[in-house]
Amino acid sequence: MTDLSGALQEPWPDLRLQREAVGLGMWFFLASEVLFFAALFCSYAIYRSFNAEAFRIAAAHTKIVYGSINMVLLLTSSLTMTVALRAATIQLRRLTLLSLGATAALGVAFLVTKGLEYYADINENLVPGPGFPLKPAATAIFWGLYWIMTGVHALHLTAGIGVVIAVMTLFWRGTIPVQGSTMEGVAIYWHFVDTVWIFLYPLIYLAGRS
Amino acid sequence: MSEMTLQYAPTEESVATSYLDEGHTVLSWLLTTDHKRIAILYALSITAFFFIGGVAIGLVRLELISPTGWFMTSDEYNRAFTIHGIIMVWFFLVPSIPATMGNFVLPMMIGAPDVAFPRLNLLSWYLYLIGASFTVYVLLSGGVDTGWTFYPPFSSTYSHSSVVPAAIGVFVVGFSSIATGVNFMATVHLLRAPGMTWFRLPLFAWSMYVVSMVMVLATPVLAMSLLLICAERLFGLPIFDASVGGDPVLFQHLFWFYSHPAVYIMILPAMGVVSEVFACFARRRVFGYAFMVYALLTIGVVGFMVWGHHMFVAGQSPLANLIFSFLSFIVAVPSAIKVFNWTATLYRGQIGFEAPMLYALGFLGLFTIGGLTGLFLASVPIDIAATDSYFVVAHFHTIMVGGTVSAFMAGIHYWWPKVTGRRYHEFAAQLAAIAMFLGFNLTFIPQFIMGWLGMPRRYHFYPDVFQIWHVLSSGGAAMLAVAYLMPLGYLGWSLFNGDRAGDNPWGATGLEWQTPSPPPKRNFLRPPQVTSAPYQYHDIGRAREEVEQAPVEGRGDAR
Amino acid sequence: MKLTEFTTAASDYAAHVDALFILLSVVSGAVVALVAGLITYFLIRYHKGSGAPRGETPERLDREIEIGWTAATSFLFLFLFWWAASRQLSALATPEPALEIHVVAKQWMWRIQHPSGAREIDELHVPVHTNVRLIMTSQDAIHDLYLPALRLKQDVLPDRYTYLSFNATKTGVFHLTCAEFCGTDHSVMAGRLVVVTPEEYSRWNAAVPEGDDLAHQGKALFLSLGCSGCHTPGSTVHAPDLKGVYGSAVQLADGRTVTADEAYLRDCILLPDKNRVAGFPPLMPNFSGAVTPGQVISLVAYVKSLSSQSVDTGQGASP
Amino acid sequence: MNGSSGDHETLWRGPLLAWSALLALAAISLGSAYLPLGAGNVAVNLVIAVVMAAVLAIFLMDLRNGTTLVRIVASTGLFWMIFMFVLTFSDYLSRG
Repeated sequence: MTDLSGALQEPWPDLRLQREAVGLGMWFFLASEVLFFAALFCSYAIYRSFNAEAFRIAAAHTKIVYGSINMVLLLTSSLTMTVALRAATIQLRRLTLLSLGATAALGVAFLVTKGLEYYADINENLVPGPGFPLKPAATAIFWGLYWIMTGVHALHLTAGIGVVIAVMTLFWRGTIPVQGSTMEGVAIYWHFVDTVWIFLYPLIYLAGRS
Repeated sequence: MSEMTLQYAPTEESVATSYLDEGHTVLSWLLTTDHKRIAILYALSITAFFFIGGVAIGLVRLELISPTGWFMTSDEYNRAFTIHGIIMVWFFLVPSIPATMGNFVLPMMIGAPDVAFPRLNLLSWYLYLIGASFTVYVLLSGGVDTGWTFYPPFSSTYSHSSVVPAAIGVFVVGFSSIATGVNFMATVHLLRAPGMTWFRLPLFAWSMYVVSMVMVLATPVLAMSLLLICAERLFGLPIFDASVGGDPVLFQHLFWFYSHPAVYIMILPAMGVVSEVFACFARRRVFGYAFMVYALLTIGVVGFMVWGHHMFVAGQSPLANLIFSFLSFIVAVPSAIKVFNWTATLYRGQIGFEAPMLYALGFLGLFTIGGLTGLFLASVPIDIAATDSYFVVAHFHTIMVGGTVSAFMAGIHYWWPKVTGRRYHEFAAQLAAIAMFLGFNLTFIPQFIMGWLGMPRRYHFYPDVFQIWHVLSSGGAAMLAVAYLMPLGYLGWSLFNGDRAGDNPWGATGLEWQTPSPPPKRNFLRPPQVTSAPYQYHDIGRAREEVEQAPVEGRGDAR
Repeated sequence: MKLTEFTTAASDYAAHVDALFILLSVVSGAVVALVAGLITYFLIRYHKGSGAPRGETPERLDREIEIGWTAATSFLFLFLFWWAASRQLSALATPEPALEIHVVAKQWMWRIQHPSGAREIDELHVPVHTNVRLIMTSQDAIHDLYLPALRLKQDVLPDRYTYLSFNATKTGVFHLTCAEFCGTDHSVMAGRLVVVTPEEYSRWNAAVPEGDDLAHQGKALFLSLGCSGCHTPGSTVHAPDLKGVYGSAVQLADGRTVTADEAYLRDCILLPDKNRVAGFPPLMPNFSGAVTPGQVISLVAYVKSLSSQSVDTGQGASP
Repeated sequence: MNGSSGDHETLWRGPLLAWSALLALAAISLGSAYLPLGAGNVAVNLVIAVVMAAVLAIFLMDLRNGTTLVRIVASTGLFWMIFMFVLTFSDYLSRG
């Protein structure tokens, strides 16, 4: 039996309550995050409903291959993250570490793909401003939103990768036991970032394909 | 009665050191995770920013004595009122009561040893500091001139000032609010003492819970809208650019989706504070406790659906105007109920006029005026005439400054003995409370009048027919400035020379009064137990004199 | 400037708004009186140690009181909403406009074009008892056309038209100004609403030349180039006040004294270091290349007009 | 290590099922995007996205086993998002 004394933190009387608190706290934060992205989705919805044709034209220039590969990568990372959490709960330390490693690797792969996609976009000058190739004018709004939405999402993912690697290190060194409350929060956050991508994918890549 | 009194065994009393003595190095403060110390850190920082924002508006009021100005250029004037708005809204009013009194008192009130996530709590103060340092940078680099509302396309295209650093400062400090909100909600849900059911929570705890909800759900939208402004200004991403089909009014929707609830972020905690103070100094339970709770919740939720009343002339559709107008009248109902309930709390009381009570009465008067003028602005035709005028300026200052700052002062004085273990000078405090109320009215009643007569806001030069009102208002502001400085003096003095306060100088109910002043690190010497509803003042002796002879603790039992 | 330029209710709509304002004031006054009266009474009667009877009120009564005033407040507020909304709805159903006037806002002036082609700046002439519709747009930031005497205000947005409809019932000169913060000279983006009889309106229309006069164009340039930032009484930048400068004798820094004629003023704009005025630091930027010759002429015309008082000085203080 | 092989099986089975369902839904969404459905495309895509998010939340984020409180909190963000959409669109759709 692993020693749990390192897992319990101020001000909690027991680990069960602490775990509940971490989960609940993370859900509160995610409610906040939902509204953060809601502001973007709301802007997108307004502009798209009044510039349907421009958005169709603009969205046809997104790189659907990169987008779809990233969809698969992120969904798979959610799988490995779930496995990591379950393994941690029943104290399978090695499996936890392996799954976390896989998750972080998939996350990095996502970012690399994203980087290649950005490179291709920039080569085509798909950045609103002088030399922006698309017409009509409102296509620039789509591409403005594209950069912000994917950029903000990528930042969230980068933060997620950082946290996963940090947690892995702590687990590996044995600073905190895997079955503590930490995994709970990390996992919920990671799935949330994945969920955002589930909505970004159709709005950005699938619009304008038909 | 004796079983309700705390009796500390002498050995235990000697063991318990106050949170102030847990370490005397600077580092012991900067790395603390004790909610009480973080509250003190917050109190110091927001006080500093209150006076920076105060100096900015002092200069503005001085300049406005003359209709053609006399020592500022128009650009300097615009920067002065902008920095006043940004600092007062995000670096004083939003964190004012939650981050100081909420941090200090909330865990004690519900019988918790600390907040749910102590390190997150410290992080939230550091986020505040980072945001604040951006704002200081903006101040030093020549300021920002967009008004605190950051409306594009002026902010994104036409302003020649430090818009981006200012927006980043607000963005970062927003996350400090979110962190505090998440922390408080988890605390109230999971760390209540045995017996502390939801309907035994003091109203201040309820107000902290509701305000946390509003912070968590509203602030991210502000963050995103400012991010979009920065993206447009820095990289030319045309989100609100009308020339390619963007809509500047969309920014206003997003901005007010936060900034109207932000008004409730400022006023709900104030309502919580004065509920505590009224009950304590009238020696009565709060009239209609359950209704007070429902009113808080209703304001918290419906407050999210009224933002469009800031946009009646912005180019919003007439139908949307009517919808938002209707919802705004609806949200006024729970506010009115709260006013009636506070008034009824005084009925058959044993009313004392100590400084916290005077400040709370000041709150009640100003909140009533501010709330009623809110009705004017909720009705579309009057709002069209009065919006963007001094009428609006006076209205929201009456609520946000008159109301919130009065309640803030009420709370500071009420919990001062608990926080510091000292008594402040009562007469000086009473004097300051009266000066603040009079100064405030002298400042803003002229603004109501000239606003309705047609004086637009954010005007450097103004038609000379309004000069008399501006001079009156500036005179009031001077009085107000004195009233704001007075507490610095007598509270500072009391820190070193004040009488020892004792654990419960007001004879108040509530768990925070059942522990030594100043409290020990983990708040309670023994795990508290709660056995009855809050505000049982009628059970524990009606006259203050009785209380003073035999200090009686309220409800519960900390053994 | 007279207060009546702001406060006169110059249309039926404005009178309705005033009536609603008075109604709300009376209701609010009553509520304030009630609350303040009760509080004062309680404070006196139940002051600590007073002999008034204390004791609990029955809980059932408390609940009934609570429900009572919740209901009363709700009904009152719904009534007020209904009253205000019906005013608004009837105002929306304006009859066909008889006269459509274009308004273009830019930092920091109002350009107004009448159907006849007559143009004016910072002034709006309209005939009395006529349904007027303003069609407004902005060239830069958001502005807001505020007509206090009509109790009307509407934001003016870039790349979009917004509208204001009114029917003035009183002739006279009223205030017109910008109510949405738009930058440096927001507070002097002001002018006059001139309500005249239909006959006078047609006479005025015929008399006004199409296009701006030079001094007005110059004023606009003076504001848009940022000259007003320094050349304003009360500016902290130490720059000469231009009021009355035209035709006066100017002491220069190098000891010469010149008469400020048009050529001098032109040189001051394009070659500021040539004729520096004594007692002022060399802060004036060089505008050669930044302004066209035509613009210089307008600017000079504007500075000239400051000495003859034919154009207001752009400080909003006194036309 | 105190996890039995039975633990291992249940550990993998649920997440794998959910994962395959998600991949399948993503594929359907991608395929449907190329069908000429007009405005129907975005509707189909968004419905699939909502289903995917639900699968992810219920099975991978384990809302299935969450407390009522957690479920309420999880849906709060969505409710507030609805306030934002409905009231903002009430302006845009009636501008005329």
